[in-house]
Amino acid sequence: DSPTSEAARNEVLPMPAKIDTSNGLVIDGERIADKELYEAAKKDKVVLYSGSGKESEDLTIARFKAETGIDIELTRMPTNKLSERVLSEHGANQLGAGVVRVTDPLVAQQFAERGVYVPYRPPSYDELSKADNVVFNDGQYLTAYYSAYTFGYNSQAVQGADVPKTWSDLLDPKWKGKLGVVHAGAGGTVTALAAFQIDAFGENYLTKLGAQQPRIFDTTSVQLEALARGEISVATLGFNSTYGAQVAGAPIKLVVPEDGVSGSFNLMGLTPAGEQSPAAKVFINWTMSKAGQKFAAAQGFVPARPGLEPTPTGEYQLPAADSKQFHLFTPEDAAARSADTIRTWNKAFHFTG
Amino acid sequence: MQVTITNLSLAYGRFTAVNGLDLTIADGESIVLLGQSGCGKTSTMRCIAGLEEPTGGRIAIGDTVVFDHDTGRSVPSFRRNVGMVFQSYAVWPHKTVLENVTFPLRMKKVKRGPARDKAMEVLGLVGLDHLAERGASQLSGGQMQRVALARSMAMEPSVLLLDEPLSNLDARLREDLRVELRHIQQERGLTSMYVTHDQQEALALADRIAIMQGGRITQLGTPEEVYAAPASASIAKFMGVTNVFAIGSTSGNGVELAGFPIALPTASPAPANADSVAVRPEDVRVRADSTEGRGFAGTVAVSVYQGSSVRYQVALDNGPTLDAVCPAGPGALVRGERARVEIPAEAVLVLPDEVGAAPAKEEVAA
Amino acid sequence: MQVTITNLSLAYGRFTAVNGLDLTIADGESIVLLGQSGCGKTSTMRCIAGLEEPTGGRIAIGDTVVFDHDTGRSVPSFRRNVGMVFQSYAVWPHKTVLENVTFPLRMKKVKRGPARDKAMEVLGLVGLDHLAERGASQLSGGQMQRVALARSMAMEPSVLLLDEPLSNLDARLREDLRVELRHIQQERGLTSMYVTHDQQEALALADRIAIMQGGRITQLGTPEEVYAAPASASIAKFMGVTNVFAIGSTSGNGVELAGFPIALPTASPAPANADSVAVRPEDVRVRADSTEGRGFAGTVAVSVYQGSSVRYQVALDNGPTLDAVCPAGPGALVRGERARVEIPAEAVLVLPDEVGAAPAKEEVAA
Amino acid sequence: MTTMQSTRAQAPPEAPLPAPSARRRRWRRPRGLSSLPLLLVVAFLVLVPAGFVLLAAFSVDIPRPGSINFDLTLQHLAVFTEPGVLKATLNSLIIGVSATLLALLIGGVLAFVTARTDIPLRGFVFLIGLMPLFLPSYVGALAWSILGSPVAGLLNIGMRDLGLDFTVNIYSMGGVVLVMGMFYAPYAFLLMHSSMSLMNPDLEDAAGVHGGSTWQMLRNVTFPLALPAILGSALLVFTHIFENFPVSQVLATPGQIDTLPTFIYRLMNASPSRGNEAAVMAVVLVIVVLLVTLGQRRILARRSYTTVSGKGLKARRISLGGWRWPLFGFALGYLLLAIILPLAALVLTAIRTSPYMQSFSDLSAPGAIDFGSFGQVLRSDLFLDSAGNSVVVAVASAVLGTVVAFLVGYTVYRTRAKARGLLEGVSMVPLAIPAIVLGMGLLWTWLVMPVPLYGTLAVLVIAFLAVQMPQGLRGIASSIQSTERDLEDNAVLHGARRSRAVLSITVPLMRVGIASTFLMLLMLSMRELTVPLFLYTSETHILSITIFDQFENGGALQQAAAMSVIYCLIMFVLSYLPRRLGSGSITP
Ligand SMILES: Nc1ncnc2c1ncn2[C@@H]1O[C@H](COP(=O)(O)OP(=O)(O)OP(=O)(O)O)[C@@H](O)[C@H]1O
Ligand SMILES: Nc1ncnc2c1ncn2[C@@H]1O[C@H](COP(=O)(O)OP(=O)(O)OP(=O)(O)O)[C@@H](O)[C@H]1O
Ligand SMILES: [Mg+2]
Ligand SMILES: [Mg+2]
Repeated sequence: DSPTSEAARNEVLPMPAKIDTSNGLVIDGERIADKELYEAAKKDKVVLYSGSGKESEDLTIARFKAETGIDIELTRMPTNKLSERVLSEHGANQLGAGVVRVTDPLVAQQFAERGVYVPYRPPSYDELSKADNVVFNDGQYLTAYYSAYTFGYNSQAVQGADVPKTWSDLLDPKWKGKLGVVHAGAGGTVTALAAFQIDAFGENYLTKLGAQQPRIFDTTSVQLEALARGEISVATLGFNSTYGAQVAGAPIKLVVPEDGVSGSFNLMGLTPAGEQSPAAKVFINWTMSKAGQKFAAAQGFVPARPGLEPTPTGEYQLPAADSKQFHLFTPEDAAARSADTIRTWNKAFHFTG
Repeated sequence: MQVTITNLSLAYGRFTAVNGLDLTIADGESIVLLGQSGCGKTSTMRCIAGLEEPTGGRIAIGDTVVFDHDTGRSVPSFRRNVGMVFQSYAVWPHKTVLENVTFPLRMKKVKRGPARDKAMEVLGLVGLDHLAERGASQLSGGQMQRVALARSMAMEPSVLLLDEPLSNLDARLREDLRVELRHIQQERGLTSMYVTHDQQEALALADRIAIMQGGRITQLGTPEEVYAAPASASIAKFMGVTNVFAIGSTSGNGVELAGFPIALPTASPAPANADSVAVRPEDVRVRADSTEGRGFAGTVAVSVYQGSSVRYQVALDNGPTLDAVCPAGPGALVRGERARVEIPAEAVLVLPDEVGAAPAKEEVAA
Repeated sequence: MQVTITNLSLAYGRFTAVNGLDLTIADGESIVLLGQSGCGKTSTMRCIAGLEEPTGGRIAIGDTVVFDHDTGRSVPSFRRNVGMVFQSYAVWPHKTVLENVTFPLRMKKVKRGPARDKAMEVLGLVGLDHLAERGASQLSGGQMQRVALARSMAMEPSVLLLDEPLSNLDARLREDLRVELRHIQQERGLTSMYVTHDQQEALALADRIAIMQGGRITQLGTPEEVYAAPASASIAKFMGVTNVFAIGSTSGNGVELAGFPIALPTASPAPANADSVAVRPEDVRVRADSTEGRGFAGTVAVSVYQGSSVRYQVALDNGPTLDAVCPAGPGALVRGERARVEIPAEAVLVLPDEVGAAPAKEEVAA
Repeated sequence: MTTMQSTRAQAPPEAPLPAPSARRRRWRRPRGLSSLPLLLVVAFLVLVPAGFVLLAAFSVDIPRPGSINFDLTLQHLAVFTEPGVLKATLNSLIIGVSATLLALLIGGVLAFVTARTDIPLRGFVFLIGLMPLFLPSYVGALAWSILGSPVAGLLNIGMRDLGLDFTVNIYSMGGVVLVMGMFYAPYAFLLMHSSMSLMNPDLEDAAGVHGGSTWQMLRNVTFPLALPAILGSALLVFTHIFENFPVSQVLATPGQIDTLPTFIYRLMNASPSRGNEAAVMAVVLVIVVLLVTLGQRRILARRSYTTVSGKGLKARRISLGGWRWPLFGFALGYLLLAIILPLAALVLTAIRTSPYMQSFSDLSAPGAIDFGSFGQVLRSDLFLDSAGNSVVVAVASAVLGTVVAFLVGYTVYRTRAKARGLLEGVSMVPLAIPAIVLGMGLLWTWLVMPVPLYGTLAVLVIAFLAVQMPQGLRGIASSIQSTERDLEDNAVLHGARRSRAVLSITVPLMRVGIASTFLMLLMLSMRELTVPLFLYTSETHILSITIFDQFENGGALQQAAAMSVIYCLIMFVLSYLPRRLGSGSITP
């Protein structure tokens, strides 16, 4: 067994206590698939295209396989390239994926408009529609879970009283030149963070942060790497990927600040090909099931399904999606405010691009 | 195989190297192409071989038209069975001597063994059999040239073009190979075209000599014809006739030199288009000045020993300086000595300066 | 500048191309190096120019030792001020004709303007000034050769090495350039070494001729000396003496040919190491057979017209076949005619087959 | 001077003919290789994707399958007025020019010493010139950020350990130029090496004899004769550097240096992505590169660069004398900076349990080092599958690429085919289109093609063929220009078909050049990342993408580093065959 499947099976979260496949698929009492669907799905294979982080997707598919026994195959690439590919393949009637997952609401919306997503209601649909921002276009696509964005520090370079606890701690002059940020234009999650910072602390906050002369990165991965090595001491970070790095042994610790966490979407939907694929349907059912959502939470995502008991992510406890502490950058926000936000951010950080 | 070239032209960009050339080489004939450096000899050969796309004209080898500008027909080189020894040798530096020579045989599907034997035989002819296994670029200049020659000889083509194939060889080797070449050419009835700057070679190898000037053939005839009756003063000069003088006026059986009060007798009355007289140095007789007697008086300006002969330059009193080549022997004149110079009337050639267009074969042969 | 070469050797791998060569070229002297293809001429020049690392010996130019195998001293080429015209031309294809010729001047820090003028002047000498701006690769073979020559002439080196510099030129141009070269060489007192396969050229250009055989110098002397008294039968053959016969026995002022009942008169008694007799074809006189008279009777086997002369091969009755070159003229003999052949005693050279070691200068000059 | 006049009078009358008629320019030999089918193939491979890019630049919508229309607009040109474009362009130009010069210098010197001199351990120095090719620039940049970042860079840590008060800052213009220059030097090296090993020493000797010192000889003869290779590699290297995104991303952005590629990346990354505008920039780049190609053609057309002639080719080594060891030192220095240090950094990252380190003494702590990551990588199915796929794709596309490049190069430089200028231009187009944009073009092309290639390894091979056409052509072209045409013509005269003559004369003479081209294409295919990203599927995973994913994860740095090291090793092993073919001399 590969290290990934081992981690997926037990390290991240112990396997569900009870998986019953005698009559369809039932996990911990929740029916994921009826008998007909499940039997068909076992002969089928999920084809998943994802713009989400590779490592978390690897964990997720390994877990899915372990819990359902259904084969799954992943093609991952950065969201912008993914979107280009999906739209092109779809246009040429060659879209192979049954499920497509993206991290940008605007991209998901575009998929919906072009018919890449077709309406599908998983068993938990009624539950899901109780929450805001989870079901879109009557189920054409769904929020699988949310990504949280906070900050973190190098746990070997920064210790004891030095550890920042709130967003305002980042403005401390001692971090001058030791901060890292990814520029706001680099993707939906960072734009969301900037919007959150403006909303919560005012534009002034950005200006002051900019005056700290942080190191500006193009991608999260390069920044994370720099943080692990201590090139920078503190950085604003995506929670899930950073947690993965920490588990993998990087000397990084995350902070879940009292004064708020920025959140962004992780959306998925069934494609026309997925309509013909029982396995794809089971994958969506499973993702939105309690078991799937818990596993996401354990990996460092914020579950989208309302009403679940909190699941810790290792030593951390992220706020629930509906809590005050969790600031979502909704698709409407994204459409209306992205450009402005980026411009403001660029000005504050004297960044061109 | 007969080679017929009609109105052939070739231009490199704006420069015309071959300019309406007409030439027929009879089957089994050996033509020597003579012409000064840059007159288009190599270019003509490359056209025959199919290595250049002529800008006009027609070439036929035997009954096959291999190139015709008007119809656009052009047979690729490798189908023409034309052998060529390049002026630049073009030995393949990455092959051994033997591999170079075996190549054309292998191309003719000769088996490895017989090809090797044949190649060794030809290498023997050019005196290189002991170097067969040497890399072709580890040779001296003359050795490379012999490899190039051997390679084309091994091929036994129907037409053989030789572009100064012996220029880097010593006199003796050259003579041997010249004899060998002539032998093979006559024995196999090979049609061949040969460029050389060596008059001995031209005379020894040629059935006919073609004089090329400015991209066209200006005289064509047997060696004796061309030597005895050059068609123009410029050809005469090129054939080594150094005594060429402009004519002032003609009067019956004599011409007066322009600028000098000297008249030369001629064997027959000078024709209308005559511009110059030419006298071969070998035909000029020089004696120590016995004051009376026929001929012109003068002073020896230069006297060069040339082995079997002596070359004089004699400045005639009130006249031009004449070149003369006399048999060496006792009593050679030295610089400054007075001399008497005699020019027989048969030796005085009265000629136009240039030949206008390429003359038809018959005209020249006359 | 005087060039002194002592015991020079050069090997390519296991093959020895130059083998203990000794040669001194006096200041301002012109030496012509004659030798058959592959005997090591180019190699020797390359050693002098500093392009090969000799495997032994010593070379001095003027007072400077430029190479000494024992001390390991080796002055790089560009400091030797030795010009060389390459057998392969080595014209730079990426430069224009003018750029090629200006190069050595620019290397001598001559300003652009004067360098250009000088180069154009030299190009004028070789008849290429009208092609100055042409790319050097767009030239005919002879034109390239002239560029190579012009390049070395423009350099005005202290020693000039010319490796068959005129081999691709027509007779007339060659003669002009030969005169020009000799003129410059004498005027500037240039020390030069010249390889040629053309005997005329050798005789015209040489102060002394050095005969090279198998990697060493076997005879050294003025043209007349070498021509008149070749040191060995093989040199005589190389010098164009085709009539070389082994000696059977000697008796006073006469030698008997091996295998034939024929005796030739000699001018002086034959020396002890004599192996062969040699007779120059030019010295053989051929007459139509007037049955009585001196000389040997025979039949004309070959008769070749050579312009100013006729070349015969006469098969002597009960004797060998003799080559003869006679002045052309009326009454030439034709194949099959009976002839009478006369050989003057002075013309009979009695020689050893080979020269053992490189002889000292004095020995040869004798 | 009478002779002067008389020789002059002999000058042949140069009768200028009326300009050659169009008829006359019929293409002649070689009929067997007549250029039309070739032009069609190349045009199909290159122009269809490029056409999509062009359409994208001037159409309202992105012309992806299903929504291709011809509503044209010029509004995307407005991208050039965006703030920062000018600055970014300027930065890119500065980086491009200086790094190109650096790459040419390193590549040129190494090529010269290995091809022509008696440098010690020649084979090893050859390998030094080549090796950075085994390190994708992305990995190289990351390794250098590990080494040279100002605070935690290993070099700086080492310096602090030694008590030296000196800080290396790789996040600077100088750093970017250094890394770009070092990692692109192998291109220059390969192209120039093959060209220089074909030198005819007589041409050089002539310079020495005529008073040129060794330096003058190099300047006037050796390097000018290698001009096709030098210009060719300069063009390649410059455009690559100009478009290089990963190095900019890793090293320039943290140093607040904006470049055009990061700018294009941001356009593509914007939401919704601004593909049209990126395409506009690509079109402008295409125009620039075509102009440069044309200029290069012009410069080269007027002269000849043949060094291999039928009068012999005597390989001769120039003695470096006192320069032997300093130049060897230079090579070692390059080895250190381009290979040893980055690889050491990667190995260290792969085996260190914690990426954080304040002093090298930390490494001696128990448990600080663990080689497990290598084992993990080697046991992973994903890695093994992608490695297999990579090798198959790389070998196939390098073989095909070399063949196509040879055919194109031959047609362009050896025949008088009418279309040869066009053919060369078309083949150079992919050079100008940034990979990310070209990747989209290829994606659209192979999705709409009615052949079921999409989703197979074949489509990757075809895409690589198209993308690497310019590299292949430049690699071949310089060698073709070095060999005299007479040699091949002669074989034809001796009865060989043109194709046979090419195979038995031209190809062997160009062996070094062909092997270098093959090697270059092989390595490029192993490294190619952006284009396959658009075309790969889970079935056709290749190694470059797997590694990219590992790095993108951020967290899996240890595995990523381990994988990179193994990746380099695979490339090294793979390069063995073409290197064997390419070393050694031409003469028997
Ligand atoms: N690189 C080499 N390797 C081995 N042998 C060589 C090499 N170069 C030349 N030779 C041999 O050395 C001998 C002398 O060569 P060199 O070029 O000096 O002859 P040469 O006297 O100039 O002859 P030619 O008149 O034909 O030019 C020749 O027999 C040749 O085969
Ligand atoms: N590639 C070229 N471009 C332009 N002109 C050329 C080219 N090749 C040859 N020429 C010119 O064409 C003319 C004829 O060249 P060609 O090689 O046929 O001469 P040639 O008679 O063989 O002379 P040589 O006896 O010197 O070899 C020359 O004047 C030469 O300068
Ligand atoms: Mg010629
Ligand atoms: Mg020689």
